[in-house]
Amino acid sequence: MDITFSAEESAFRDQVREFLAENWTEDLARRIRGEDEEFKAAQIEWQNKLNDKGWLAPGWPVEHGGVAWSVTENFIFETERSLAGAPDVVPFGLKMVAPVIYGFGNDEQKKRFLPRILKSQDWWCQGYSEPGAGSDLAALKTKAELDGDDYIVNGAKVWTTYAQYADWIFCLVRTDSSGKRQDGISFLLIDMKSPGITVNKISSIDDHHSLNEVVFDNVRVPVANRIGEQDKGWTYAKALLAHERTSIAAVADSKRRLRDLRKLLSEEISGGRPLLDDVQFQNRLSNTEIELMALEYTELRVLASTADGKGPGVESSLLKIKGTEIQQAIQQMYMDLAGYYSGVLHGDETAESIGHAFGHDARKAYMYGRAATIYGGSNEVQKNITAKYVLGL
Amino acid sequence: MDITFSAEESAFRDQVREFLAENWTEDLARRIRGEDEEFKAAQIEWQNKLNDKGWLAPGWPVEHGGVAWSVTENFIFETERSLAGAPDVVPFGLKMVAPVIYGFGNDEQKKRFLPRILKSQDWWCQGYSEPGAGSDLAALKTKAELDGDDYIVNGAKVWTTYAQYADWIFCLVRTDSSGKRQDGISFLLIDMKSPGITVNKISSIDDHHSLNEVVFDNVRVPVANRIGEQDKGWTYAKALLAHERTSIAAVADSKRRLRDLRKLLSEEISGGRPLLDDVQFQNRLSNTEIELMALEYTELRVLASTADGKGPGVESSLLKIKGTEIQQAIQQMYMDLAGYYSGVLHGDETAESIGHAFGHDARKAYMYGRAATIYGGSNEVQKNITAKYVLGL
Amino acid sequence: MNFNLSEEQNMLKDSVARFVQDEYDFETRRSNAANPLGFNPDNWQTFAELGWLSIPFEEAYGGFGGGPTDVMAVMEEMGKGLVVEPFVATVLMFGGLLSKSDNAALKDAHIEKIIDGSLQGAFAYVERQSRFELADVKTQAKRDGDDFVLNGEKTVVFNGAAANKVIVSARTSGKQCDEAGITLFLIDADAPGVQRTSYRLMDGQLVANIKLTDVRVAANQVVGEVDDGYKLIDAVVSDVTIALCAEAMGIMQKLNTTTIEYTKTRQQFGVAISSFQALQHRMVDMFMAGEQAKSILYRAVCAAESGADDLAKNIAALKVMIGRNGKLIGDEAIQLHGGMGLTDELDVGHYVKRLMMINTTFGDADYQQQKFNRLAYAE
Amino acid sequence: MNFNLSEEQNMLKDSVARFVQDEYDFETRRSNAANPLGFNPDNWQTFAELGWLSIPFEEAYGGFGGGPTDVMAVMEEMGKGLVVEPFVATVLMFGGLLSKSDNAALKDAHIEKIIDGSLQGAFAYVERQSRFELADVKTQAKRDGDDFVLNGEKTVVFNGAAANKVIVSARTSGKQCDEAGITLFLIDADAPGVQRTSYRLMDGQLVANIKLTDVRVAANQVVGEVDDGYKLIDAVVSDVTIALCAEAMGIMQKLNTTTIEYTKTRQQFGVAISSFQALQHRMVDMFMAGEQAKSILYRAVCAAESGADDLAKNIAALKVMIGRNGKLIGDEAIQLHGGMGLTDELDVGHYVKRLMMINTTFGDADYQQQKFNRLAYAE
Repeated sequence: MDITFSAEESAFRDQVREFLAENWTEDLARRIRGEDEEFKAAQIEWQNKLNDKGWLAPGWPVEHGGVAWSVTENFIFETERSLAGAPDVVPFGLKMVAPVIYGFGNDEQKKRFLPRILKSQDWWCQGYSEPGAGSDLAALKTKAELDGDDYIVNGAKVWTTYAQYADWIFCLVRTDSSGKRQDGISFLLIDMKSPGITVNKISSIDDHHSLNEVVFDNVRVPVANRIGEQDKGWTYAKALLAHERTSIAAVADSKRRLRDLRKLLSEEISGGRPLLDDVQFQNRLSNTEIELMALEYTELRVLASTADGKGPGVESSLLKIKGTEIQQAIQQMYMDLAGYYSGVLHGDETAESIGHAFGHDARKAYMYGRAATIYGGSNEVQKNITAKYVLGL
Repeated sequence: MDITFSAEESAFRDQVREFLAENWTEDLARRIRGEDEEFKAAQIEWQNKLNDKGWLAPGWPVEHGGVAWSVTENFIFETERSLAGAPDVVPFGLKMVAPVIYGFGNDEQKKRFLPRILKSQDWWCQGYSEPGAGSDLAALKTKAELDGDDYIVNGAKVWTTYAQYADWIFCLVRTDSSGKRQDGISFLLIDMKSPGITVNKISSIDDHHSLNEVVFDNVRVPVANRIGEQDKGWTYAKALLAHERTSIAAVADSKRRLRDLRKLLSEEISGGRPLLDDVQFQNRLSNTEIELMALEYTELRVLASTADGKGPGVESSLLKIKGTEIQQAIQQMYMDLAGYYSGVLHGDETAESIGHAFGHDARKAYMYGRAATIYGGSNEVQKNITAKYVLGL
Repeated sequence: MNFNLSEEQNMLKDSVARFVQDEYDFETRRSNAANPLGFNPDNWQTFAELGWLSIPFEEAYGGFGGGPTDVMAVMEEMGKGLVVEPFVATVLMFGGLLSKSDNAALKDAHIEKIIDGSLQGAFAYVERQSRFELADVKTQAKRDGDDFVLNGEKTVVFNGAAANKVIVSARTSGKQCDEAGITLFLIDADAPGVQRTSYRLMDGQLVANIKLTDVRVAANQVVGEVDDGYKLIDAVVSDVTIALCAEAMGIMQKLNTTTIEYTKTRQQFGVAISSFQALQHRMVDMFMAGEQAKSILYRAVCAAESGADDLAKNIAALKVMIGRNGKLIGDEAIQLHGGMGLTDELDVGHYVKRLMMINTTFGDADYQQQKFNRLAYAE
Repeated sequence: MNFNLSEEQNMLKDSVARFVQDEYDFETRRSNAANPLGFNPDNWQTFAELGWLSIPFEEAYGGFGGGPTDVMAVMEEMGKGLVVEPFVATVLMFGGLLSKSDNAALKDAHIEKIIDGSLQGAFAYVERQSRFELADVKTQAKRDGDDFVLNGEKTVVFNGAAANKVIVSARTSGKQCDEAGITLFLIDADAPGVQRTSYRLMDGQLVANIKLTDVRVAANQVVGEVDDGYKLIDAVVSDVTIALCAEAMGIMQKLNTTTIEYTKTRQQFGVAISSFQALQHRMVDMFMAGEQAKSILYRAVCAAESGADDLAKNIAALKVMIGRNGKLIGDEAIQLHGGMGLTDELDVGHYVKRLMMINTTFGDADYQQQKFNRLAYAE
C-alpha cells in the first residue's frame, strides 16, 4: 500500500504544470467557453498543443503517436490538467474510434485515419444510439446493404453530440437481421460529407446546441470503411463501452468543480455570514467531497488492477454510476448557491449587465448534466450489468 | 378544507384527556413496561379500563359492544392516547380476528368469541406467516384435513408475536392444494390448549421474547371453529391486511416519540452545547417531523375518504411504508443520541447502576423496530401492490 | 373535518382546468411565453372576464373574497398547464400587498384595475446581495418634503418587464438586515429615474432588474406604514408561498402521470420499461412523494384557513417538502424519460424548470428547513 | 503506486483468516463471548503464539514493527470472524499509548507482557458526560507528594472487566473541556479505591464503568507528560480508528456476500428473490457502498503510511463513510433476510450490531462529518 510519488513522478508533475502554465492561456480558456466555430477552433488549437508535446494520445500504441504513461503518470496528468481548468480532449476521435481502428482496423485504415485524428484534422462523432435503441443498443435498426463495393446505409442515429461539427461518424449498423440481436452488426466509418446524410439539431433542455439527429438516406459507404469483419461490429464496439464509462466518471474534473465551488461559497453572503459557514451547506459539500475522495481511489484501484492496458471491465460501471451522481450533486450545489439567479438565461444581456457571474453557466451545466446518468448506458443499465456480471445475480 | 374541531369534538377531547389522567397511572405505565406475566396482566388491566369506559372497540358494530366514532373522534382519541404515552390495545383479538368474526362468522361464533375478546378473557395471536411463506402469504402449506366433524391440522407458523401468552390463534390453513394458490385456504380459530400444539421461542435481535414458532402436530380443530366457507379463507383474511397496514403506520405514537426525543436532545450536552442546538441533529429531526406532519394528513385523508367504515384500501400501503420509515428514523435518532450507551444491555445491572436512562430501551426499540418494514407484508411487497393497483404498472 | 372543496371551489377549479385543456396546449404555451410581455395579454383579459383576477380581493373592492383554498384550487390547475400569465405577481403579490395594507386610497385606485385586467403589477423585493433574506434591503428612501427619494437596485423582479406599477421595498431607517425600517413604495414603472433591464428565467417568465436613481415618490404612495413594511411583506409571502406550492403540486401530479404513461409505451429489451420492477419501485417513490406533498399542502391550507398559531411552521414545512419532493420527482421524470427527457420539445423539462424556480422563490428547501428548525427547536 | 499487500502482510492476513475459518465458527464465537472475561483466554494465548500481539510494537521491545497496513490486514479478517478477543483494547489502545509515550521504564515493564499474552490492558477515556469529546475530562488527579490522587468515574471502558492494568485520562489542570491539562495514568485494575461495574454491549463485548475514589498513583506511572496527555490520546485514536474501520470493512464484505447468497436460495412467489430487479439494484448499492468504503480505507492507510499532512481529514472522511455505508449495508442485510434477519440465531444481526458499535466509537458519522467540515472548510 503506497501512493507516494517517486522522484521521476514528481519531476513529471512539475513538467505537466509547466506545460499547462505556458499553453493553457486565459485567452484560450475564454475562446473555448465560446459557442460554435469559436469553440471548435479553440478546442482544436488546444489539442494541437497537446499533440506537439506528444501528450495527446495516452494509451495509443507508441508507433501510432501515442504516449505510454504509467497509471500514476496518467493520474498526475489528468489531475493537473483539470485542476488547471483545461478541458479533456473531444473523446470521439481520440478515445473512442481510434482504439477500435488501431485495435481492429487494417493497416490501410490505420494509415489513413490515425494521423488525421492526432492532428485534429478530422472531427469525429459517434453513431450508436437510435430512436428505438438507447440503453438497449443491440436493438439498433439502421441498415447497411451490400451493393458492389459499397454499403447502402439507411436509418437514423440520435443524441449525436457535436455532429454539427463532424467530418466523420463511426456507426454501428445492422448488416444481418437473422440470429441474435448482438450478431449481424457491423462497424462503419462514414464521411459526413456523403450525399444522403442530414444532420437535424435537437434543442435540448440546456438551451445549448450539442445534440443532433443524423439521418441516412441511401448513403453509400465503401466496404473499405468497414472495421474488421462484417457482422462482428458489436465485439469491436463493446471493448469501447468500458472505456467510455470510465471517462464519464471524470473524477479529476469534479475535484476542480468542488474546489471552485468552495471558493464561491466563501464569497456568497447570506444573512451576514458566508454561505461556507452554513453547516447545512458544509454537510452537502462534505457528503460529495468524501464520496469523491473515495471514488478517486476506486478509480486508481481499477486502473492499477488493469495496468496491463487491457482497460477496465465491469468495475467501470461503478465508476460511471458514482462519478455521474457526484457530478450532478455538484451541479445542484452550484444551482442552490446561485439562488434566484440559477434561472437566468442571458439572452441579449450578459453576466455583467444582469449582475451575476455564474448563474447562467450553472444552469447550463446542471441541465446538460442530466444527460450523464442517461448516456453511455444509463445508470440503471450499469446496475443491471453489475448485478449480473459482478454479483452474479 | 377544514380541520378545526367542532364544540362537540373539543368536548370529546377534554373527556379523553380526563379519562387518561385518571386511568393511565404511573404505576400502570411502569408495570406495562415490565416483562412476561407482569406485562400481560397490566396490558389486560388497561384494556379493561378502556372497555369499562366503552372505548375499547372503535369500529366494532355497536350491538357487539363497539363504539361508533367519527374519523375525527378516532383521530382525537388516538392522538391523546399516544401523547399520554398509553399503549395501543394488543391488536390480534380486538383489531384483527374480531372484524373477521363479526364480518364473516356465524351467530354462534359471534356469541362465543366477541364478548371474551372485549373482556380480554382470551389472548389471541395470529397464525399467518410460515417458514416458506412470508410476504408471499398465499404460499402457505399448513394443512387441515377433514376427519368427521374435525379438521386435523399439521404444519408450522412462524414470527407469531405473543404466542407464549395466547389462549387462541387464528390461522390460515390449506384445505385444498388444487387450483390457484389463493384458493383452497380456510380460516380456522384454534384453541392453543389443543393437544399437539407446541410453541417454540424465537430469540430475536432485540434480546426480548416476543416472536415464536407454533407447530401443529395432528391438532384436532372442530369444523365449528371455521370462519365462513371452507377454501374461502383468503377473502376473509385479505380484508384485514389493509387494517393491519394502517395501524402499523402508528402516526400518533411517532409524534410522542419525537416529542420525547426533542426533550432528551435538549438535555444531552455535547462540547458544552445541548445537542438540540446542533444544526445537523436539528435537520435530522425536522426531516422526520416534516414527513410525519405530512403523513398525519395522509392518514386523515385516507380515513376521511373511507369514513363509510369499509376501511382503507390500497392507499394503506403508502401509510405502512412511510409510517415504518419514520419509526425507524426516530429509533435511529434515539440510538445516535445515546452514543456509546446505545449498545448497553442491562443484564444484572440497571439504568441507574450503569448510569444511562434510555440506552437499553433505545436499543430494544431499534432492534425490534427492524421488523416493522418486514411484517404485515414487507415494504417491498407494499411497493409492488402500489405499483400494480394504484399506478397500474 | 373535511378535505373537500366547496361546490363553488370545484367550479372554479374546473373552469381553470377547462381553460388549460382548451386554450393552453404546450405549443400555445410556448408562444405565450415568447410574447415580448412574457405572457399573452388576450389570456389576461380572459382571466378578467372569468373573474379569476378578483379571487383574493374583498367584496368591498369588487373581489370574490376567496381564501387560501380558492387560491390553491386555481394554482394547482395553472401548474398543470404551466400557465405563464402573471397571476401570482400581479394578483397575489402586488394585489396582496395592497389589500393587506390599510391604505384605502391606494386600494380604491388600483384593485379595481387589477380585477378588470387593465393593470399589471409587480413586487420588487430581491436585491443582488439579499439572497433569500426579505429584510436584507440596501435600497434607500430619504424623506424630502412630502416626497421620498429612492436610490438603489432591485433584481429578479417577477413580471417586472410588463408591470405598469411596482411596489418597492426600501430602507427608511435601521441597518441593512433589520426588519424594522423597511417601507413599501408604490411607483410608476416608467417614472423618471427608473431603469429596467429585463431577461428571461428558465421557466419562461420575463423578469427585470430595476435600477432606481433619485426616484421621487409622494408620501401618500406608501403602502402600509413607514418603517413597518416588513409585516406586510411577511404576510403576503406566506400567502404566496402556499399558492406557489399548490402550483408545484399540480406540476408534480402532471409529471408523475406523464412519466407513468411514458414508461408504459417506451420499449427497451423487447418490453415496456414500466415492467421493470426497479423502475416501478422508483415510480412508487415518486407517487408517495406527491401524496405526501399534497398532504402537507392541505395541512398548511387548513392552518391558513383557521389562522392557526403554528401557521409559519406549517408553511416552512410545506416549502421544504415541495422543494425536496419536487426535486425527486423532477429528477426521476427526466431520468425515466431517458434521452427524450433531455429535449426541449418535450414538456417534461419545462415542468421541471418551473419546479426548480418555485423551489428557489422565497428560499429553497435548505433555507426553509433552517427556518423550520428555528421555529420548532429554538429553546 | 500500488494497493497490494507485501508477501509478509499476505501471510499475516491468511493466518488470521485461517484461524477464523478453523477456530471461530459462529457458535464458537457465541461461547467465546459468553465467557465471564468477555473472550476466550485460550485464543489469546494462540494470538500470542502466532505473534499477532506483537504486530504494532517496535523491534526494540520484541515487536514485529508493523504499520497501518499490517494492522489493517489483521483487523479486516478479525471483522469477518466477529472476533471478540480484545486485540484493539489491549494491543492497539493500551499498548499503543505505551509505545507512543517516551517512558522507557513503563515500556520495558509492560510491552513484553502484552506480547506474550500475560497482560490485559484497557484505556479509560469515556465519562458519563463526555459523549465523543476526548478532551471532556472531569476525573481529577491531584498531586500529593510523589503521588497523584485520582477521583472520578470513567465509563464504557472496553475490556474494562478483564484488564489487569488500565490507563486513565484525568485532569491535572485546566477546564473541563480543555485539551491542555489532561494526564494519562497507568493504574492497577484492582488498586485500592478502584470499583468496577461491568456489563455487556450488544456486540458481545464486556465493558466496565470504573469508579475512582482517592486512588493513589505514583508519579512514575504517568504515561507521557503531565498535562500533555491529549497529544498521545489523539495519536492513538487516529491509529485505532483506522483499525476499527478495517474491521468494519471485513464485516461489510461478509454481510454483502451473505446477503447475496441468501437471496439466491430464498424462494418467494415461486422464484429466488435474487431475481427481483428492485432487490438486485439495492444489492448493487450495497456493493458500491462496500467498494467505496474500501477505497477510502486504502486512502487513509496510504496517508498514514506516508504521514501525509491531511491525515486527520482522511481519517474523519473514512469514519464518516464507514458509519454511513455500514448503516446502509447493515439495514439492507437485515431487510433482505426478512424474518430470518430478525433472529438471534442467524449471524447477520450480530455483524450489524458490531458495525453499529464501531460507528459509535470515537464519534459517529455525524460527529466525524462536523470534524471533517472544520478541517476542510474552516476559513
